[in-house]
Amino acid sequence: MKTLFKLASTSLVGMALLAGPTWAQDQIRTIHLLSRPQAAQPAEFQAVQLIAQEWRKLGLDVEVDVMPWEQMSSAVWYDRDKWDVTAWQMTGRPERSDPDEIIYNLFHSSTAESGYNFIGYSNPEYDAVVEKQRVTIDPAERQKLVRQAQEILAKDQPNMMLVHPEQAFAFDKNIWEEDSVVNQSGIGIRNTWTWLSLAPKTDQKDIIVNSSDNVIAVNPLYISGVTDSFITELLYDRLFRVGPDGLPTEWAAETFEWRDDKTIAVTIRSDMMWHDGKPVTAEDVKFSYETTTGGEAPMYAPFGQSISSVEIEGDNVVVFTLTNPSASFITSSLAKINLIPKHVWEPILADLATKEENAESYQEEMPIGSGPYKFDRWLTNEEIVLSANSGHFNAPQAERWILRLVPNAEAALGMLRSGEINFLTDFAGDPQVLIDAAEADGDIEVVSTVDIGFRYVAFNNRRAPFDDPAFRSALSSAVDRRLIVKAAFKGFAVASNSVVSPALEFWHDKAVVENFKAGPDIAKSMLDEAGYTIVDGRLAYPEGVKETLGE
Amino acid sequence: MSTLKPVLSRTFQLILVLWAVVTILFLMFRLMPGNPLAAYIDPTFTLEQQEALIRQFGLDESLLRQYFTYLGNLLQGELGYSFRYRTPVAERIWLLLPNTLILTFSSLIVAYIFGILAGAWLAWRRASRAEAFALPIVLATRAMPEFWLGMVLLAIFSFSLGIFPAGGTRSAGTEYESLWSLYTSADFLSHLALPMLTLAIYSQGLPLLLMRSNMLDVMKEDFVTMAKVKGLSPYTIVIKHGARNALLPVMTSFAISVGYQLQGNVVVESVFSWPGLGRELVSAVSASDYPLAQGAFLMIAVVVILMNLIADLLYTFLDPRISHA
Amino acid sequence: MTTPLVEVENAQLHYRVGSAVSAMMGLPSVVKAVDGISFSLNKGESVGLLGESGCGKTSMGRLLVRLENVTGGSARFDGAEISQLKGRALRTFRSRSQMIFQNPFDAVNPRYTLAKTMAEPLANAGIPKSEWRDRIIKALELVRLADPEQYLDRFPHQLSGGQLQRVVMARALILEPDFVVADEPVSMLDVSVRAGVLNVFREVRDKLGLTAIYISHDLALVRYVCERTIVMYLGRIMEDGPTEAIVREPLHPYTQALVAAVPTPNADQSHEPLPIGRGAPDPRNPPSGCVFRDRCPKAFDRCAAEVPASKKVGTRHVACHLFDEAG
Amino acid sequence: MLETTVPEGPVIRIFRAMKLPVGDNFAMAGLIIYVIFALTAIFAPVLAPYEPTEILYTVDYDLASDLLPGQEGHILGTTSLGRDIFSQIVFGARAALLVGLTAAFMVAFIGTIVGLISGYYGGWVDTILMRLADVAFGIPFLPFVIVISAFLEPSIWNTVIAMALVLWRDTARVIRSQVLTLRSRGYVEAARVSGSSDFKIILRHIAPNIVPLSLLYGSIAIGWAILTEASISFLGFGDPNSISWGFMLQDAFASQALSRQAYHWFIPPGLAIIFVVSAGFFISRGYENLLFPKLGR
Amino acid sequence: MSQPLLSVKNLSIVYEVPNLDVVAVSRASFDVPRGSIVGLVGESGCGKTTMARAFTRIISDNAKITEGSMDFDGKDLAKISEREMNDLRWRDIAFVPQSAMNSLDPVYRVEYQMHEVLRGRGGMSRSQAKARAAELFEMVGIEANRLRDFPHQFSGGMRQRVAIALALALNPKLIVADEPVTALDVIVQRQILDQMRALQRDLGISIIMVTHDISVVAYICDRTVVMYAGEVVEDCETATLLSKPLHPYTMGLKNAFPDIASAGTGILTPISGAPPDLARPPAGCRFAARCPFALDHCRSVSPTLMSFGDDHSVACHRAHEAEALRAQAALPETWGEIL
Repeated sequence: MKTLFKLASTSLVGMALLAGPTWAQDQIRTIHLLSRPQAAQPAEFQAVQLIAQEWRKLGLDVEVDVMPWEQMSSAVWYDRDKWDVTAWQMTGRPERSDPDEIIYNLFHSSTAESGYNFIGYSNPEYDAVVEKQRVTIDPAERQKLVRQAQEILAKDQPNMMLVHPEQAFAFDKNIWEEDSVVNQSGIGIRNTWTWLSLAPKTDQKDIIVNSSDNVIAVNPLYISGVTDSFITELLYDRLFRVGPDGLPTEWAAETFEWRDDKTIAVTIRSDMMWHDGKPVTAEDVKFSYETTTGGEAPMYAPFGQSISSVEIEGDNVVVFTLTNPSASFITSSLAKINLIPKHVWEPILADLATKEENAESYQEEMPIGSGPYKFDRWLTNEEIVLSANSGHFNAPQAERWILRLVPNAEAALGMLRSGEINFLTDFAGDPQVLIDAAEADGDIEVVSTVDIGFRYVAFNNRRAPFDDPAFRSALSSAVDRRLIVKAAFKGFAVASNSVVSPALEFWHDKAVVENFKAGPDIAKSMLDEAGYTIVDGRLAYPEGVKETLGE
Repeated sequence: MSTLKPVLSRTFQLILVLWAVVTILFLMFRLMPGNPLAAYIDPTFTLEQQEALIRQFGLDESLLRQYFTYLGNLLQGELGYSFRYRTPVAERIWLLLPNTLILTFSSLIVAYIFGILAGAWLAWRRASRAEAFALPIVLATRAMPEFWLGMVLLAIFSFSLGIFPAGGTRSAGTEYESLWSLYTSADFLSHLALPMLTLAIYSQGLPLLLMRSNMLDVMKEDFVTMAKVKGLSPYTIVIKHGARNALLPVMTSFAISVGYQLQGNVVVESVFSWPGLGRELVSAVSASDYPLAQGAFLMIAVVVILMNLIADLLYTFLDPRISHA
Repeated sequence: MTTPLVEVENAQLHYRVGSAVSAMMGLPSVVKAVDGISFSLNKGESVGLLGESGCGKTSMGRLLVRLENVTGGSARFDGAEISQLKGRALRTFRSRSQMIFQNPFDAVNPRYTLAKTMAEPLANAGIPKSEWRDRIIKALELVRLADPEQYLDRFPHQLSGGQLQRVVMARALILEPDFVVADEPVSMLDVSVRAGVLNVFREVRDKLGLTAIYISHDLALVRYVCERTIVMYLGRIMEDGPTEAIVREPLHPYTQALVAAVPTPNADQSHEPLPIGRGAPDPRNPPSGCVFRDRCPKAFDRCAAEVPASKKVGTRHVACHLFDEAG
Repeated sequence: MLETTVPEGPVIRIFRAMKLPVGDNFAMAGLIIYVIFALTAIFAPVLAPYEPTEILYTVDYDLASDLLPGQEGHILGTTSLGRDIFSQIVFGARAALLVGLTAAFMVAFIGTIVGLISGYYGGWVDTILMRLADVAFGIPFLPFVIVISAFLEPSIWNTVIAMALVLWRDTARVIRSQVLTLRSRGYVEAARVSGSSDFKIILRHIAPNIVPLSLLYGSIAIGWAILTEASISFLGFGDPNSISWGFMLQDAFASQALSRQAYHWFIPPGLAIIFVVSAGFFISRGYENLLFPKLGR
Repeated sequence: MSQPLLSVKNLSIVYEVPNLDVVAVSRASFDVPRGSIVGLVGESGCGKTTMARAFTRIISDNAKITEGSMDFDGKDLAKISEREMNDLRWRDIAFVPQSAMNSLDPVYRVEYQMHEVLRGRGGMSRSQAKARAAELFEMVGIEANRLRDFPHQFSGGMRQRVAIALALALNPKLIVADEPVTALDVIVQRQILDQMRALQRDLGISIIMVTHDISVVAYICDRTVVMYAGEVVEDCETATLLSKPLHPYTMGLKNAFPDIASAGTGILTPISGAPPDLARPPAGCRFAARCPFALDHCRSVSPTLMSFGDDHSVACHRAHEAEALRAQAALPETWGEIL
């Protein structure tokens, strides 16, 4: 009843089922493939349609269920054993420039219960490798381990890796100096460095950017969304920042020194001021780190979990002691955690301690940071205005940074052309349309970059038939990635078989990608080999395996 | 005394309806399948953290208890906390309501002025070629998906011709002292133009057709014939008797249209990036932000119910047959 | 003496108008269409219910065929309270008591052939289908429709008003009821055909020995049809007695005005001013005491204070304080 | 007196009996559109050259996307997802017919039953039902459908049910007032006096008179349902597995048909909606006053 | 005798229905003498209302005056320009409709509607109009303070008085009253008729009283014009008509009418049959099919309206035998089946 226009083959199957003979081999149930709506994620939606079409050719009955992100995430994260296959993505964040977060969190068996390993992948050999790379400080050594992890994943295919997308952004070159735009490796031109260095050509000194997501909160203790983090990155300083080259560089930290495997001493800048005029002290830094792990900021807590203590030495030295050696500590903790003013947050946190709510629920009227931009005002669902902090050690060239909330791509492009925005920072549409529009317009420059992030289809490794690596490999091989690159991403992506982006040249394992072969025939022979056969037009389990999850 | 009576009894009815709608809303959102907070519980949360969040939103209480808390809060004008924004729902809604109302009313006023004039004109020109041409067009405007019309207008007047901006209520970063100074600024009006026009084009059909058919009916009334027999001027007959009588139900329909329009806004606000209640409802629903969706829904429902009441009362007051009973 | 077929005792029919809120505020919210009416009808008797529009005569008639139920007092048919009838007793009542409606074009379903219209009571009474045709033709003959066969397959709009009213009458009589309420059956008809319908009514009534109530605003018509007349005003009975006596010597001041006002087709009629004040009865807001007092030329203090009871004056009953001392 | 009889064919007579406004050019145009629309829906598999959801691409994994009308045999070109637009339009008629008819049927059915019961029996039944209608009038229609469609599984049926749950109110109110009038008609009272049961009276005397009204409201509801489904789809709460005109528009806008100037893509579904929805309005034009029932309470 | 105020000659009015013409009024002729009340009596559909409306020339869009003249005070109402006609409307020819409720605009106070005529058509100033409105209300017996009321606040009889006051506003020469008392109860009906008669006498105007009720005619009219199926069949003084009718239809009408003043309740006699379809009128006399005295001749030749004796016109081939026919007509059996 629900599917209106079933393909002819499915109705044939339906008729066959009505006849109801018993089979030696159980047919595989209808597989539900989750996707986000076309309006929100056209490329993903299209890829899912293509994948479903290819899988159906193998004799699998596939139904595509479309739901908005919030519903999809709850369906996948919350009921971990209830879904089959889902389209998924990892976005490129600066701190993901270190491969640890992805190769460890996504696939280590310890995170399967409630962490990022939502697919339930469990391989002791893999676990050992990623544990080891964590504590290996020597880069060459670590590089080997990271590549080994990639090879294991390629063999097991816990996910069907699709592509590393190329993100396209654009700006108005009549307004901004082209060479003042910073292209951050694996991130693109939409990055904090750009907002600092962007130099105006004319009297228009406001950077006007767009987002299709609503701003949920401006809160240094709450990871509330990608868009929101643009703002917190500008409002709040961190000890380090991931530089345009993808490597961490000192920011609020003047210098640093590893005293041993587990101890790092950071000297902070002495000239920093909070936006309310009070100086930034080592005390504030200590407070910031303690707050993060203190229980009131659950989403930031994992980023500080390797810290065992924070001590102040003298006026401006902060010493972090770690529980274990950590290769990625600077990137994932020191370049991640926001510095917040103790005088503002101490009373707030004291108050919150007595309540059910935690710091994530607290929205300051006027957020106070020490960052290169100051908070100006926030018009609900319309715009957020930040103004340049001229006293900052890295003061921006622009006067204001204005984020406009524009729900659809069509309007965003229209606004870029009409000058209502001058820097396109969120474009979910077809990049080719953007490039064509830029060409027609003449004033618009489009820059696209391969992302650290990636798109993939996650198999639920807990559920049959996806618990069988052979089956997963076959399904993954069924779809030629060139099809996905061309047909879904319009060429604005690179085919992938590794979770480590080619943008991270040092860590990326080229061989894994080059050796991957795909095509319907390959998939069919893989299934044959593993004992899967077609029973009356529909794919069935190998003998002895029963379908226990049929509807 | 006689005017107080309908007001009282209608208000009493309004309260009943409001209560029923509030209750339906409560049940609708609470009885939805799945954990309402699912989307907001991060997988890395410990069990205690999850429970704390559930307690924070009062979802651990019994349904009946939640219901009474909800009613009690409503009476104090509180709509709970948004799951997504973690801030009070009422605060957000009050911020967005004026934008929705100004869009709704400005478009309806334009639609009604045009609709009434055009409707009267078409009634005057009944059975003419103008009518044969105009009526199907008018009917077609009511058959258009509003978002489609909005998109087409956007494509023409904004993307192609660049006459009007593509969205929002004002240019980036502009500041106004008050809502009033915003709403009267040229910047705001140019932003208002397209969404307002979209809604107005869609809405003008109702007053137009209503005015036209009422005019035609009224012109058949005995008192119009008598006005002719009295030798009164055509102006007096058509305007003072025809239009005046025909206007009555049209005015009443205005209030009802406000309610309808508010619902149509849901789509048009999304097209024009208009920061209003409708767009908020849509985004809250897609984000499974139940308290916010509930609050936005309730606010729209309140306006709809209020407008139904006003329509009733308008009818009562504008028609001397009822007001002077 | 036989028991009366129809007995009405202090019958009331009050309609609620307006809302509960207006009632709480003490605004007039009840229309007393029938307010304390008593009379009885013997078998074979026919009585005219006479009064101006809004006097409650039609409501009274509808009570007796159970189109409405009394809200107070009682209305009995053959000893049984009409509003309490149920099941089999109700079915019997439906076949014994009938109504002839005012507007013949409204009283038959325009989509039905006349045969289908006529068959409805037969079906309800459980008459075997085989008998229907004969009974329909017999009934049409009873109302003197010539060549009845030709009407069976016709639709209402193909008949004239006079013909149709006869069909309506035939439908009412097809089950040979004991009692008929005729609600202004000729008021919608042209003068030249009225007489025919009236004559048929008289003939059928006598032939079947019907007990009848004839509702009308026209004294001349009532006089033509009924020996007894009940004069109503604002839900109450003003005068009740033999029609001839009422026409010749009306007792109640209202009846006097009414009789004086009836126009005649004669050139030499009186142009005396009527013995009645101007104004019109307002059913929503009747005066206290005697409902007629605000228009009565003879009203005195007592009329405002007290509702006059019905008093027997000769062959008549009159509800007027002028006759209080007479007894 | 001035009634005239002109010979008429059987179809016209049936329409007349149903009080359909035949002779009115608008109404006839509306009926013709309905017929074309229904035929398209029924014969969609024959008319459409492709499956509406079939993704067309070449051996080189190039999508057959964004083709212009006429290119490679695609009458209206293809979408950015490489689907045949003409086939989608044709199959969209099927979805529209399905949504329109089921919603219209439910609206007309529920509304008629409620109106009949409420109007005929009056009293507390009437009070309760009409208060329920008041409540339904207080529920914002589109938001309600959005919430139901979004929170339950996005499917065409949830959308239809949500619409029916609210839209019955208009029909019920009009039917009720019509029943109130009919109830006091002489022939209905005559039927009561002659002992016909309530059921029989409703069935034989009242229902036939309100069927045209129900049909009329049904035909308006078809339009509402199609428009609503389109809005729901546009906002992304629609059934992704059914190709409706609303889905096509959503697809077109999401794929930036406007910026591509792909008029051949987003204009046809819009026109299809306008045509079918106006058809309902055309038919009901004969009953203009009934179009806006809330005004004449 | 002076020139009549209105002289209708051979007036025909046709409704143009697709494919077919319906002759609502067919070659009607009669006079309205100055200062008199003339009754226009007939059954429904006989054309009396159509004709009455024709005197103001406000008739339905599909109705046409096809022949004849209406000579009003020296002007032919059928010929004069619309502008001239509009000049006459209400100033010289006023109208009292059947339902005053529907003919008053419900959204304006009565005062406004009064002023509309007095100032708009009578050229009075505001204060003049105010005084005149009060005077008119007094004339019809309503308190002047009720001018501030809306139409629905009046009772049926009062509304009819308001309509009469409105008609009198500009001192017209002729008032056309279309069934002005039909919807009223007898007592109010009588009071209104008395009022109209008194006003007519005092002001010396003429009234055309359209009605289906012979008793109304008998009560108030000086002269009566009887219409049947679009034709004038008899025209004479009311007293003559009632005592010595010449046309069989008039005789039959009287027999069918109950008379409360009569001694007993004699048998009422219907005229069997129904009026003809005006779209396809029969040849000959239109009443022939129902007439007990009809001869073959009557069924083929249409009688013309001819003068019989003093001031008495009739359209009947057997008018010269009227005396004898009257005697026969008094017997119910003459009219065939009385049931």
